[in-house]
Order: sequence, then C-alpha cells, then structure tokens
Amino acid sequence: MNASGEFLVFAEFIALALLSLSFLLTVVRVLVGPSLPDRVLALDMLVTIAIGFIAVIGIRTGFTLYLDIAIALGLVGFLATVAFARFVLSRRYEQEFVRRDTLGIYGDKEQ
Amino acid sequence: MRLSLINIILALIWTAVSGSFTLPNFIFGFLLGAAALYLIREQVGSLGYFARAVRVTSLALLFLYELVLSAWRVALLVLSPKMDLKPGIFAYPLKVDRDFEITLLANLITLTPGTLSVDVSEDRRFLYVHAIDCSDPEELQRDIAEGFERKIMEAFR
Amino acid sequence: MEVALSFVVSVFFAVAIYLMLSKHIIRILLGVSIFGNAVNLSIFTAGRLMREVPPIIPEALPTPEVATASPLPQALVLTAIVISFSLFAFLLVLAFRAYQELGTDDTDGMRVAEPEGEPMPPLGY
Amino acid sequence: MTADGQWLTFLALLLPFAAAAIAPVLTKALKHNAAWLLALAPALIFLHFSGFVGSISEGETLSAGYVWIPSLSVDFSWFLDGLSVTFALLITGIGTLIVLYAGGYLKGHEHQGRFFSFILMFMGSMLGLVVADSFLTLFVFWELTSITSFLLIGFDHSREASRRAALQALVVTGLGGLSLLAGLLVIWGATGVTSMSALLASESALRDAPLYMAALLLILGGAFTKSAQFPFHFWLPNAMEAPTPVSAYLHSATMVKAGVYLLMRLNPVLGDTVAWETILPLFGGATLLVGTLLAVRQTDLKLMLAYTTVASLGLLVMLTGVGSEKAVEAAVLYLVAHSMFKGALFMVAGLVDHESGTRDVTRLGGLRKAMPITFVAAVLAAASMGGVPLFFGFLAKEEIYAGLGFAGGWTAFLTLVALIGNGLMFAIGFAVALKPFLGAKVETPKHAHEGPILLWLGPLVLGGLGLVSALVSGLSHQLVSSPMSSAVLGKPVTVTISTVPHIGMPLVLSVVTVALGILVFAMLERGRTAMAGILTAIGWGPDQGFDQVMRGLTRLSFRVTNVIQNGRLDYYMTATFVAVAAAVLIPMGLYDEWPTVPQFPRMPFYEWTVLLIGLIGLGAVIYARDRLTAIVSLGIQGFAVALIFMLLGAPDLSFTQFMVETLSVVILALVMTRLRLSPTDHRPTGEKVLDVAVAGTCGAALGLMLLRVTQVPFNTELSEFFSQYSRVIAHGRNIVNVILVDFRGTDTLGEIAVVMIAGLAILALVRIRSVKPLAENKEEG
Amino acid sequence: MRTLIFRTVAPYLTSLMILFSIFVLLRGHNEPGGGFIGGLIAASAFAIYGIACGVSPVRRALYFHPMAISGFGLLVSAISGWLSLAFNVPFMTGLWTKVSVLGVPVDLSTVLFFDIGVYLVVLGSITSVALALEEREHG
Amino acid sequence: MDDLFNILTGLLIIIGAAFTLIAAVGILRLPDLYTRMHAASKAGTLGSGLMLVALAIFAQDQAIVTRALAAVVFFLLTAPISAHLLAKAAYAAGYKLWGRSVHDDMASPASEAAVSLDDENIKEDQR
Amino acid sequence: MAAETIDISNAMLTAPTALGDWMLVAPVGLPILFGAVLLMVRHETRLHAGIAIAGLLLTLGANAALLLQVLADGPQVMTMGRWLPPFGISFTADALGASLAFVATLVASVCALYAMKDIGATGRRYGFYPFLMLLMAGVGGSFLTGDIFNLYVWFEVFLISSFGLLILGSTDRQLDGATKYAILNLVGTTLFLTATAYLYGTFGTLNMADIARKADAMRETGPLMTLTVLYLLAFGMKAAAFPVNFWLPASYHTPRIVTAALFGGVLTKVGVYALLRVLVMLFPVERAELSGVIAWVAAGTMVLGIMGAIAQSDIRRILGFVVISGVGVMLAGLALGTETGLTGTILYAFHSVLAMTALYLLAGVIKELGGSYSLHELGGLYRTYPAMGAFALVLMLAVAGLPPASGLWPKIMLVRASLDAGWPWLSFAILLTGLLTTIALGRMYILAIWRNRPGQAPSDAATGAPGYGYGSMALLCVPIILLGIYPEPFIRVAEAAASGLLDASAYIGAVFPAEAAQ
Ligand code: NA
Ligand code: NA
Repeated sequence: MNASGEFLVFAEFIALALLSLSFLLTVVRVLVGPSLPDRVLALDMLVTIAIGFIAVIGIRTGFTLYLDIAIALGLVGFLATVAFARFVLSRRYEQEFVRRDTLGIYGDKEQ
Repeated sequence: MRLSLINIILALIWTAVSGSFTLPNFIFGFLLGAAALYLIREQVGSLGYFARAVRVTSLALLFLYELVLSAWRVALLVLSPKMDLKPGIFAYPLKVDRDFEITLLANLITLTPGTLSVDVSEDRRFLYVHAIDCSDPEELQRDIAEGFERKIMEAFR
Repeated sequence: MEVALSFVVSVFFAVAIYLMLSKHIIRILLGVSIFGNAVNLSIFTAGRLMREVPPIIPEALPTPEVATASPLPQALVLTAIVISFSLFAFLLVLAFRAYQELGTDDTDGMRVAEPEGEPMPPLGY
Repeated sequence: MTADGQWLTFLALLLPFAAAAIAPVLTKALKHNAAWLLALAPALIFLHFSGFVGSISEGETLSAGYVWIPSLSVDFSWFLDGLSVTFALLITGIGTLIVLYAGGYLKGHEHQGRFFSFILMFMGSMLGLVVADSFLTLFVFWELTSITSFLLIGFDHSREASRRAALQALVVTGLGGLSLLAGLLVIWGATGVTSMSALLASESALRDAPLYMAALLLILGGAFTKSAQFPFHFWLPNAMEAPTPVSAYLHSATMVKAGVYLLMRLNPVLGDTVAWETILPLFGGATLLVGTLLAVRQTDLKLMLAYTTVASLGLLVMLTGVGSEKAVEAAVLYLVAHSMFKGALFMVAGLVDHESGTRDVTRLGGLRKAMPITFVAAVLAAASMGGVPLFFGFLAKEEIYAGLGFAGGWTAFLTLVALIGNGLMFAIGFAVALKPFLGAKVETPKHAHEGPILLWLGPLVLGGLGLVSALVSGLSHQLVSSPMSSAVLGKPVTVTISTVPHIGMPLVLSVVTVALGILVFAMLERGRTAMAGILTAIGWGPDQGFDQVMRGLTRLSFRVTNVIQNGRLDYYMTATFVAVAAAVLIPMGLYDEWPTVPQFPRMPFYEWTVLLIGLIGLGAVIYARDRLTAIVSLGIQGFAVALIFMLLGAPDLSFTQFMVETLSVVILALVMTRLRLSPTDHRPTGEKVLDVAVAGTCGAALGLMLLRVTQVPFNTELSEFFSQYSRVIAHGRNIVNVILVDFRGTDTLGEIAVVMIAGLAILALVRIRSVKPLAENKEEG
Repeated sequence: MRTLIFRTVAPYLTSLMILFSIFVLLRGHNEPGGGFIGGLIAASAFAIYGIACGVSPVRRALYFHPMAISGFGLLVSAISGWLSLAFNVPFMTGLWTKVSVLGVPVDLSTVLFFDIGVYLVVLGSITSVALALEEREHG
Repeated sequence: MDDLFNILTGLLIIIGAAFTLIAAVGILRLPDLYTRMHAASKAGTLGSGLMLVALAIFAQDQAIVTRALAAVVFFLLTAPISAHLLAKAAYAAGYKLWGRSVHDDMASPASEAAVSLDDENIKEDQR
Repeated sequence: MAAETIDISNAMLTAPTALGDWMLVAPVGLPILFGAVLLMVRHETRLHAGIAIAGLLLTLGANAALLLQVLADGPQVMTMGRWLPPFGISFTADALGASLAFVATLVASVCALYAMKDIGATGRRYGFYPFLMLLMAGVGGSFLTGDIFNLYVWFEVFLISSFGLLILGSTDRQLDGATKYAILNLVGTTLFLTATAYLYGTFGTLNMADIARKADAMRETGPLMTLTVLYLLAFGMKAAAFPVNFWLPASYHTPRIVTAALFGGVLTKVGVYALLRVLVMLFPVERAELSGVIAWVAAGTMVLGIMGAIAQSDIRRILGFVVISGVGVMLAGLALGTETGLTGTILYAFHSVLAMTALYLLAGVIKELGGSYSLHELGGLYRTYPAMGAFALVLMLAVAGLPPASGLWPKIMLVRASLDAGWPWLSFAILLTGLLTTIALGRMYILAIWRNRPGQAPSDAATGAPGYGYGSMALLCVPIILLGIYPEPFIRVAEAAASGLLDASAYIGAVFPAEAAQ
C-alpha cells in the first residue's frame, strides 16, 4: 500500500472515531432530552451521522453498494421526524403535558 | 421547476427502461426528455426552460457557498468556550408569493447561516425565521431579501 | 464476534422480556419490538458472522471470489423482520383500539373478557 | 353356526336400534298403538334367541360375529351360552311386555315416540352387552346402557329431580364404565386375549397374572356401580324419577343386572380366590341389609321396590361371591325369579299410580275391586318375591339357604344376613302387592279403574310366569337354570330343586324367613318410623354425598381455575417466561450443554460503539420517564441493530431494518397521538425485582444457548450452494434476494400473506367500531 | 401538518421516493433491494403524502383501495408460483425469458413478477395502515 | 491519479466527520431546541454530504457518483423540511424559546391563526 | 457464464413434475389465490361466501386426492423452485400431514357455510373470508411443509389470520381477548423462531428430513436436549398445554362463534402436529428422555383443563377449556411415544377437530335459539328443538369419549397405550378426565338443554332459524358418528401417520431418493 493509501486508512480511522464520538454525544441528547422535540431532533441527527458512517464504511470496505442504504435513509429518515412533529402538534392542547415536559429546563435553570 | 422535474422523471424512466442506470445514460435520457418537453411546449409552456437553467445553477452555487459558510459559523459558535447567544424569531415579509418559491426560500434559509425557517404565516405574507443571533432582525431581513429571495425571483420569474 | 453478539442478544432478550412483564400495553409493545430484534440477531449470529463482505456476487464473476457473509441467515432474518413488523403494527393498533374501547392501557384494568368476580356456574341441576 | 344364522343374529342385535329409529315416526302415525308393532321387535329377537336354548342346554356354546376394528382386535362378535342366552331372553321377553306397557302408560304423551325410541335403544344396548364376546364391544354396549338410561331417567326433563337422577346415574355408572374399561384393558394386557370366549378358555391365566388384583378391583368398580352395590347404591332409587316402564325395565332384568352379569360371566376366571370370596359377599351382604332397611323407610311404592332391588342385587352379588355350586345355582334362580317378579311389581306400582294418581302406600287401599286383574298380578308377583312355595321365588330361596348353609362362621354370618334381608323383602313385597288393594277404600287423587290391556298384560304375564316356571321346574331347569349355572361356574352342573321342599335346614330357614316377613309386615308402620328416626339421626348418606361431591368439584374447579386463569396478562407473561428460563437452563444443566468459556472478542472500536449505542438505547427504553422518550429510545436500539447488520455484511438487512424501524416509530407516533399519556411504569418494587430476575435469567439463558450453538462446528453447505448457483442458474447477483424470491420463495409467499393480512386486520380494527345503537349502519364504511 | 412548505414539497418528494422505490425493486435481484424494501419506501412515500396533504388525495392518487392493491400483489406473486404448472416444473420455479422492448432486450422472469407482487403487497398494506391511522376518527 | 483521489477522499471524510462531530457537540451544548436545530440542519447536513461526496470520489464509478449526488440532493431536500416541521410543531405545541432569546415575532396573537392544525377528515373508504 | 458450462443436475431436479404432485401445493396455493381474489373484490360482499366455499371445496378435493395418494404410495414430496433438497423448500406430505390437512379443510368448509349466516356485510367487507382462506393456507402449509423455517412462516400466516378473525367486530371483549391472545401467541411463535435459530446454528440446515437424518451425528456436539425442550415449550404454547395455555381461555369465547369454532377445531391441533413432527420425528431420543415431563404436562393439561370447564358458566368458555383438556389427552400419546399412543393421539386429533368445531357451532345455535351463552340463563330448548337436543347429545358423547361418537376409540387407544407402557397413573388421568368431561358436559346438557328457562315460559326464546347451524352440525356429525361406529379406516390412517413418525425412513427417502436407493 502506498502513502496515499495509508493516509486514507488513517483518515478512515479518524473519521470513524469522530463519528463514533458524534454518535455517543447525540445519544446523550436523546437520553437527557429534556423535551420530546429535543429527543426527536437528536434521533434525526443520528440518522444524519449514520449516513456519513455508511459512506465511510463504504470507503473502508470498498463495498460502495452501502450507498443505497444512505439514500434510503436520506429519504425516509425524516419520516420519523415528520411523524413526531405531527404528534407533537396534535398534542398542542395538552398544555399540561408540555409544561411538565419543559418545566425546570428553560425556565428554572437558565433564567 | 415542474418541467425540470418532469424532465428528470422522463430521464429516470429512460434509464429504467433501457436497463442501465449509468450517468451517461441518465444524461442521455435527460436530453431526450428535454426534447420531448420541447415538442409539447405549447401545452406546458416550456419555452424559457433552458434560459432559466443558467439562473438556477447560479442559485445553486450561491446556496452551496452559503451552506459551507453556515456550517463553519456553527462550528465556531459551538466550539467557543462561552457561547454568547442572542437567539430569537423574527418575521420576514415575503415578496415571493408562489408556494414553490416560498418553500424554496424557506428551505434555503434553513440551510444557511444562523437562520431557520419555523413557519409561514397563514396569509403567506410573513416567513417566521429563527435566528441564532437575532440582535438585529432588520439586518437579517435585508440579507435574505438581497440574497436568496432576489436570486429566486431571478431564476423563476 | 459471536461472543459479543451473544452477550448483546442476552441484553436484548432481557430488556424485551422485562418490558413485556410490565402492565402497560405500550411498554409491552416496545418489548415485543425489541424481542423481535433479539431474535433476528440470534438468527443472524447463529448462522455465524463474517465482517463486512456482503453476499453479492461481483458483476464480472459467476460466483463470489472471496468468502462472503452467509446469505441464508440474512434471508431468514429478512423474512422474520417483515413478519415481526407486521405483527407489531397489528398489535399496536390493537392496543390503541383496546384503549379506546376499554378506556385503559393498563393490563390489570383489561378485564372484560375475563371479568373479575364472575359467579360460579349453577350448583343445582 | 351357519352363515345364515350368524347373519340373523347380527340382524337381531341391530333390530332394536332400527326399531328405535322408526319409533317416532310410527308413533306419530299410530299413536299409542304403535306399541303393538314395536313390541314385535323384541318379540322376534326373543324367538330368535329361544332357538339357541336347545343346543345350549346340551352343553354347547356358540361364538360368532364379524370383524369390526381389526386394528384394535375388536370384533362385533357374540358369545352365546347359558348365561348370555338367559339374559337375552329376559331382556327381550320382559322388553316385549315393557314396550306394550309403555304404550298404555304413556298414552297421549307428547313424546311417546321419543320414549319408545329411547327404550328400544336401551334394550338393544343391554342385549348387546350380554351377548358381546369382544371385550371392547361389551364395553361399548355397557356405556350405551349408561347413556340410554340417562335419557330414560331424565325423560321427564323439566323436573329438577329427574335431571339430577339422570346425571347421577350417568356419572356413577360412567365412573364404573371407565373402571370396567381399565379392567378389561388390564386383562387384555395381562392375558393377551380380547374376548370373553377366549378368556374363559384360558383357564386360570388371569388368576395367576400379577395384575390379577388390579383387574379384579377395576372390574368390580364397573360391576358394583352398575349393580348399585353399597356405597354406590344411591343412584338407583333416584332413578325412580323415570317413568315407571323405565323403572320396571331397568331395575328388573336389565341395567342393574348388568353388573351381576359381568360378575357371573367372569366368575370362572376371576372367582375362586380369597379376594373374590371376601369382597363380593362383604359388599353384597352390606348392600342387602342397607337396601332392605332403607326400603322399610319408604312409603312410595316405587321407592320401596327400588330399595328391595338394591337388596336383591346385594344378595345376588353375595351369592356369586360365595361361588359354591349351590350358591351359584341359587343366584341364577334368584336372578331369574327377581327379573320376573320385580318387573311385574314395578308395572303394578305404575299401574296403580297411573289409575289412582298416587303411589304413596299410605294413601292407597281397597283397590282390589276396581283393579282386579292388577291385584291378581300383584299377588302372584309378591308370592314369588316372598318365596311362597309353588312360586319360582321359593325355589330360589330354598337354594339360597342350601347354598349358604351354616357351614362355618363366615357363611353362617352370610346366612343370617340373607335371612334378615329375605324376611324384610317378603314384608315389603307384600306391602306393595297387598296394601293398595286390601283394606278399606281410600280416596285417591284419581278415580281408579282397571287399566287397559296394554297396562295389565305385562304384570299378569310375568306374575303368572313366576308360578308356571316353578310348576314346570324340570323343564325350566333343563332349559335355563342348569345351562346358566354351568356357564357361571365354568363347569357343567344340573339344577334339581323343585317345588317339593327339601327337608332340613333350608326349609327351616325358609319358614323363619316367612315368619320374620309376616312379623315385619305387621309392624311396617312402626319400622318405618324407626328407620326414619335413625336416618335423620345419621343425617347423611351417599346421596347427599353425591351433591356434595358435585358442588365441591365445581367449587374446587372454580377456585383452581381462578388462580391459574386469573385474567391478568402480566401474570400470564411471568409464568410463560419463567417456563422459558426453565426450558433452557434446566436441560442445559442436566445434560451438560453449557457453552465453553469464550475468549474476549476482538473487534474494531466502532463496532464496539455501535453495540454500545444499542445497549444504551435499550437502557433508555427501560428508564424512560414517559412513553415518548421510550419510543425515541426504541428508535436508537433499532438503529443500532441496523448498523450491526451493515457492519456484518448484510446490506439488505440493514436497509430493511432502517426502514422498518422508521416505520415502526412512525406508526407508534401516529397511534400515540390517540393515546392518553400517563407515567410508564408503576409496578411496586417487589414486583419489579421479580421481573428483573425473570427477565435477566431468561435473557442470560437464551444468550448462553446462542453462544453454545455458535460453538458447534458449522455446516455451511446451504449458504455455499446458494452462493454457487445464485448467479449461474437463478440469474441474480444479490444472493440474499435470490434466496428470498427463488431458492426460498415459498417463505416469502407466506411472508407477504402475513403482511397483507396484517394490513387488512388493522383496517378492520380501525374501521369497525363496536356496535353502538344508531351508529351501526354508518360505521360500516 | 398541512403547512405550506411541507405541502409544497411533499408531492415531489413522494414521486421521487416512488421512483426510487421502483429502482430499488428492479435492481433487487442484483444489488441490495428488492420488492420488500421497495414496497416499504413506496409506502413511506404515500405516508408522507398523506401526512402533508391529507388522506383523500392519496386515495385518489392510488385509485384502487390500498388493500385491493395488496390483494392484487399477492395474486401476482401466487400466480408467478403457479405458472410453473404449465411448464412441468415445481411450484415457484423461476422461469426466464428474454423479450425485446423497443429493440432493447429485457429479462422477464416469474421471479421478477413475484418480487413485483411482494412490492405491491407491502405498498398496499402499509399504505392502508398509514392512511387508516391518519384519518381522524370520531369521538 | 489514485493518490489524488485517495487524499481527497481522506480529507473529505475527515472534514465531514469533523462537521458531524461539531453538529453533535452543538446539539449537546446549545441551550434550546431551536438553537440546536441550527447545528443539526447545517453542520450535520454538510458533514454527511461531504462524506457522501468522498464516497463518490473514491468509487470513481459513474453509477456510484450519480447515486451519491442523488443522496446529497435528497438529503438537502429533506433536512430543512424536517427542521421546519419540528420547529413549527414544537412552537405551536408551546415549547418556549430559550429564556434569553431576544425577539419573538411569532408570539403575537396573529400566530394563533397561523397554526393550521389537523388534517382532512375523510371517512370514506373508497372503492 | 454460458449455460452449457453448468451442470444443472447438481443443483436442480431434472425430472418433470407430475400433475399429481401439485396436490401438495394446492392446499396452500389455492387458498392464497382465492384469498387474494377475495381481497380484491372486498366490497362485493355478496360474492364472498360463494368464492370462498368454492375455493375451500377445491382445496378439500386436492387434500383428499393428496391423502389417497399418500396412503397408497407413501410420503409425497415437491421441492419448490426445483432446487435439490435440502436447498429448496420441500413440501413433504406424509399420512400425518395430509390427513390433518384434510380434516382441517373439511371443518373450514363447514365453517364457511355457517359463516354465510353468522357473518354480516361488515364482517365480510373487513375480510372474514380472506382471513379464513389465509388461515387455511397457513394451516395447510404448516401440515405439509417439510422445512422448519417454512413451518414458522406458515405458523405466522395462520396466526395473523387468526388475529384478523378474532377482532372482527371490535367489541370490548374481543379487543381484550385479542390483546392477550395476540401477545401471548406472539411470544410463542417468537420462541419457535428462536429455537429455529438455534437449530439452524447447530445443524446448518432447515429441511426436516435432513435434520432427521443428521440428528444422530449432531447428538455428540449439539445442545439437542435444550433445543428440544425449547421446541416443546414453543409448540406446547401453540397447542395450549399447561402451564402455557393462558391465551386460549382468555380469548376463545370472544370472537364470532364461527371463528371460535374454527379456532377450537383447528388451531391447537397445529401445535400438536408440530410437537409430533419435531419431537417424535426429528428428536426421538430427546423425546424419550422427556417423556416423563411430557406425561406430567399432559396430565396437568387434561385435568386442569376440564376442571376449568367445570368452573365456567359461559358455554363458550366451557368449550375453550374442553379444547385444552383434549390437548392434554393428545399430549399423553406424545409422552408415550409408542405406536399405539401416537395413533391414539392422531386419532384424537381427528376427533377433536371435528367435535370441537361442531360444539362451538352448537353453542352458536344455542345462543341463537336460547338467547344466551350462560348456564344461568339458558333453558327450555329441548322441548322446542329436539333436533338440537340430539346434536348436543351426540357432541357431548363425542367429547366425553362415549359411544357411539368419535371420542371413544382414541381414548381407548391412549388408555391402553399408557397401560402397556407401565404408566397406569396416566391412564387413570385420561379416564378421570373422561369422567370429569362427562360431568362438565352432562351438566351443561341438563342445564342448558333440558332445564326449563329459569323464570320464564319454556318456549319464550324461540326466535332464530337454525337452518345453517343444523346443516353445519349435521355435516360434522356424519364423520363424528362414523368415527364412533366404524373407526377402522380412521385408525388405519392414524396408524400410518404414527408409524411414519416413528420410522422416518420413508419420509427421508421421499425427500432424498438417492439416499434411499443406497
Ligand atoms: Na439557515
Ligand atoms: Na422492529
């Protein structure tokens, strides 16, 4: 393997490391929330990271066919977000729920 | 826009039917589709189609530039140890009024620096935009009006 | 790799079962979904693992030139995913309809088919 | 037997069922007069079986039949000897009279045709029982008598007492039937024979078999329940709820005699052992005493007769158990006599009831003028029952005392029992026969007349036969008593007793019996009061016991079922998963199928990351405060699974998993918009700990099993085959897809059927609303 | 969810996804994909359409009831299997033929029809579910 | 030529992954939903887009290039819409802006009307 | 890759397929075709019954032809896609599968007839007949497939179809019952799938004949005991064996009666079938090790089942527990594992399919004429509807194992087999169960049929026209009585099935003819 090839392997390693870290950080946001839209946003972000991850794995293994999965993710990944958005919207009138959901996050801590 | 999409669809159909999904074949299909659209120009009004393509390309390039810039700014903001944020939502008065144009504008705004389209008012006169730095809403409004909105109007009118 | 997967599968099973043991129908359904994943991973692992090489024959060759991941378990898992998804969707809507009709999503409260305090059958003749 | 004869016997056995089939139609057309036609059936069968008497009296036996169920060694075969032919004649002879009697008794009853049908079916079953050779054929007929008697006893189904009596008879005799079945199967297993004729020919094979005791007890279980031996006697008096023709038939020559028949039939192979000679006399004697004492208590004519039937059955069992030549002869004589006089007396009782509207002996009297023929029949029957000289009953009684004798302590005791029993039966027999007719005329609910010929013909014939058969005792012994005794004893014997009394102990005992009987007859009222007092003091009997058992069974079942099937899904799930954990861990432990300790896996860091994300997602689902968080977290683990698939060379799986997870979350979210949100989990801590234990054990068990499986050397033949031929024959480069649509396309066909049906079922779920008034039609979108 | 922005983009997005789904369906025999994944993508497309623009435009667009489409898909798949009957080969045997469409040789096979059936079943069923759930109910 | 492509690919994936990480950090650090969305919809999109482009360059196969570009386009098409929908829904549902937000034009009464809720209500089960 | 370089005979069967072989596919393929068509004409509800009955009768004909073929020539095989076994999915019909498929289709046809009355336009529009057809496809597939993963797929097909049938009507009781049914059954089939994953991981094959011939070799290395116990549990759950039978009493009384009839008759028998197939044919050594456990399970199931029946007031719930009790009786034969025992089990399965279906239909007629299912409220039927009294009697005798109906001979065989095996306690349990069944159903009979309607005039409830019910029951009573009075042909079939299980060589030889020739 020549130098550029070694660089590529190194780059893959770095990229995968960064992506792994990104995954974990985003998962933390899913866990801590605090509100439902925050979690949904983080889930959406996971999909975004996954697309990159797939691309890097495709490069690493040479099996570019993984790209199709990325395309599908790009297309449908946002379906979940749409569904949740729709859900959040439909709960608009349940003010109580939202209050509980947001209590002590934007209100207490930050202000 | 609609015509171009139809053109793309025609191209895709071509690739499917011809059984080889390769870029040259797609481009060939696209050209065939364009020709087909040209044949029916009187019914669908595709006259300015090719001229407009140039302006669309220019819009796309602007967008790409803005996207990179935007990502860079987010990076700086996020990585700065003390984030100094003045976020807020401002109402942007729309000049464009077609659904397609509003949508395009909103999406471009979302993908570019510090702004994010939240909603369009019911009367379609305002676009509500969330800005990460909303200390000067007028400045932001001006940027949009001079930038994307103007380009969109150039490209699609 | 099978070892790691076996461990992961254990946790999947355990979590799925823990959820299914609760009294809330939605939690049970989440458990069902995870249960399905656990089984799918089991099938996949049981067919032995192979890193990264998909069972797809290169365009130029009649058969794969290198060892690929085992295709059969993948096909089995695919079938199983589809089936468990269908069942999951059904269960979900069923739970929702049950909630509508019964007014509860707590299985302790779902006592219509087998109500509490039913009388004994007649003791005479 | 010639082929023609075999065919005729076969027809004869089926004829009652054929007659039963046409009875309703016939009765609809001819009303009660259908009895004359229907009675032809048993009469013809009687004639058919009479034809065998000659050859059998010369010591022949006949067995013939057809192959029925060769796989189970069951033949539809019959065995004709003195015992079975006598029974067949009694069943069909008395059956003829009963059919006629029923024609009169149920005249105008709306379901008379049904009644004929039932009683003819019963007759057919009983007939089949006594002639059956194959064990299982016998058993089938045995059970059929239980079932048809259920229908007959419950004939008057709108009364609770009838229903109770019917069920009771069904349960008690059903219990016996199962015992009999087990007994027969044990005999089959022990001796290898499957028919009575073969068993009788096998000499002492059964007696020497190690399972003799089991076989004996099981057979006795069948015989004692059917023949109403104490403590199973209670169903018989209750069966008096049936219309009188039923009582007259079931309790004279049939049903209850089936047990006795069985004991007599098996005496040559089961008898002559200490167990036999102890158990049978013991239970028989007890039954005799209990039956007579309880009979004293009764005022209802039918019940008085019923309890004496119990007593008589006890006597028969006792005699059969003693098993000596004389005792068996006595049993045979008494059985024949009893069939005749008891049939007659029941019919008399029914006739009195039918004409006067009551059968309470205390409310009857002075009917001799109004019902002279009935009176004659009653007296004739009672004389036989009481053992008055010149009657067949007398022969029986003489032979009983001759058979028992005063030989030793045990038989002396039995003789005493017989003496007391016979004395009491004498009294009750005459009470039934005389009390309604003699004395001053008592006002009865109906104004009594002599009944029509259909009603009095039966009792008169049977009563008369009791006299005639004794007068021609030489002939009747030759044709009936001796062959039957020989059959029961398993060796040729000749019965000689005649109407001329023996001089000696039997005569003395007979005299004592009569004296005792007259004494009791005179004091019957006082005895009745005394018995009533005693019974009240005891306050409990097997009859109440039956109710208690039934109620107790229901209550017990109710409690047990409510514990097991308690309607709580979480309990069901817990039990199920405990079973899962046990199903994996126990065999794994017992058969040492544990996995070996594995090496720590070597994997690149990003694979660890993906696994970690999956595990975090799982944890998040559990710890989620609300369900929405749980759903989002569900997305994480599904997502991780998809990445695992991708990293392990399964793009199709990864693709599908991403799609499916997304759609799962979408559908969850769509549905959740309709659900109220409440906290996710409020189980008490104890329950949570239990659940954690169960889930953890299960998970570990299934994971261990997976690990174990992956340690088996693997045969990759299938996957190799698919790789090899996927492209060259199936024209596809994506092997997974080729498996799905070609190699294993049938799986996929089923899979899409699942998808389709799930879609339809969900549509049905969403669209169909439970019926609410008014909205019904609109909802059918 | 009928916001102007979403409503404007959704139809295009839907048609794009449908195209992509057919692409995935047709190349499934050689590359990752196939009827099932294609069907899922198509169903997602209609779900998005339905969420954005309401259910009745989707129903009108599909013309047939989604469950009827699903039934048709099953029929197509089953018939692909039964076709073997005419060729003295067992059920579900792949039968291949080349036909010329406008001079371009195209491989036709029962296997392809089978996969199309799978696609239709999944499309029909999942769409039916999504639409049924999307429709607002009474009470 | 291969060397150039290798290096380009390597650089693109590192940059792309870095942007993705920045987006993730942003999601974690930024104070409210609306500001976090900025990180996700910009840095995240760019990051993954770059890595897809890297794949296209690496593959040097027209079919792959086409699909990679298509993926980027699809992605650019859907990302802003999901951001918009989520933001709008969250706002309409009552999730407040961060306390130190300086401006809120949507908080006017007119915005009540701006929320057009809920969807068509068709009961028919046509054909 | 030119075609001529490939020797197809290494991968594919080259012999042409005879038309008769298609009888193997028809019991699955026809219902799927008809189900699909029915779905396409979903709104033409008037056509449904006709199409479905036509489809079922065709299927029944194919089943009959298959059964005759199997009885005459031994196991029949068709390997799908022409791929050599074990690579393709082999449908393999032996006497067991073919006979059960036939009986199941028979009762399904009768149910389809009854459904013409029981299922209204709404039920039809929302898929009653497609559900029914696909249920039968699943059941038929389960009985005929020779591939264990394929068996799982057919299990799921009939499971999801049963869900559909169960919720048709959407009353609160149905939804409650269906929830428990669905979740517990899902656990059951998922366990089945898990076990199959382990099996594949151990054997590397899925073809049952292949597994059967490799089991001896695998016994050294593979965890076959654990595997077998897992299958026992999974299929035991499907068969509703104690202690994993909760789902059945929780749900069988909730759907439309025709659905309950079909379920009560057919579904648990598929579980029993799978137990026989897997435990007896694939893992005979393990089964023998487990026979004691199975015997206890059998005894517990039959006794607790019938006690459950005694404890109920609702006729449908009584019947649900009677179904369970019958499963216990069938498991007795599995525990014994002898030819007589298995023959008894299979014969009992025939009986149970017919009798339980008929009993549920009877319950439907009772409800229609008596206005209730509750023993507390019913009565006064005997006087007005003697024919119903007769049907009820025959069916009661059938399940109680009394002559002249179908339950007698299988019970005798099982008692005999357990005595032969030296397990008198098991025969005692069977006989006790028979007695308790007599009590349970006898009580039901006298209370519901004989007794006058509590508190009302006897003939008040006379409302419905029971024509369909009588017709359906009559159709079922014919084989029920035939099995009672002339069981020989049934026993022959059951015996053939049992011996085919015990000696799998014919089955294996049919799938791998080359091996048989050696
Ligand atoms: Na922006
Ligand atoms: Na899932």
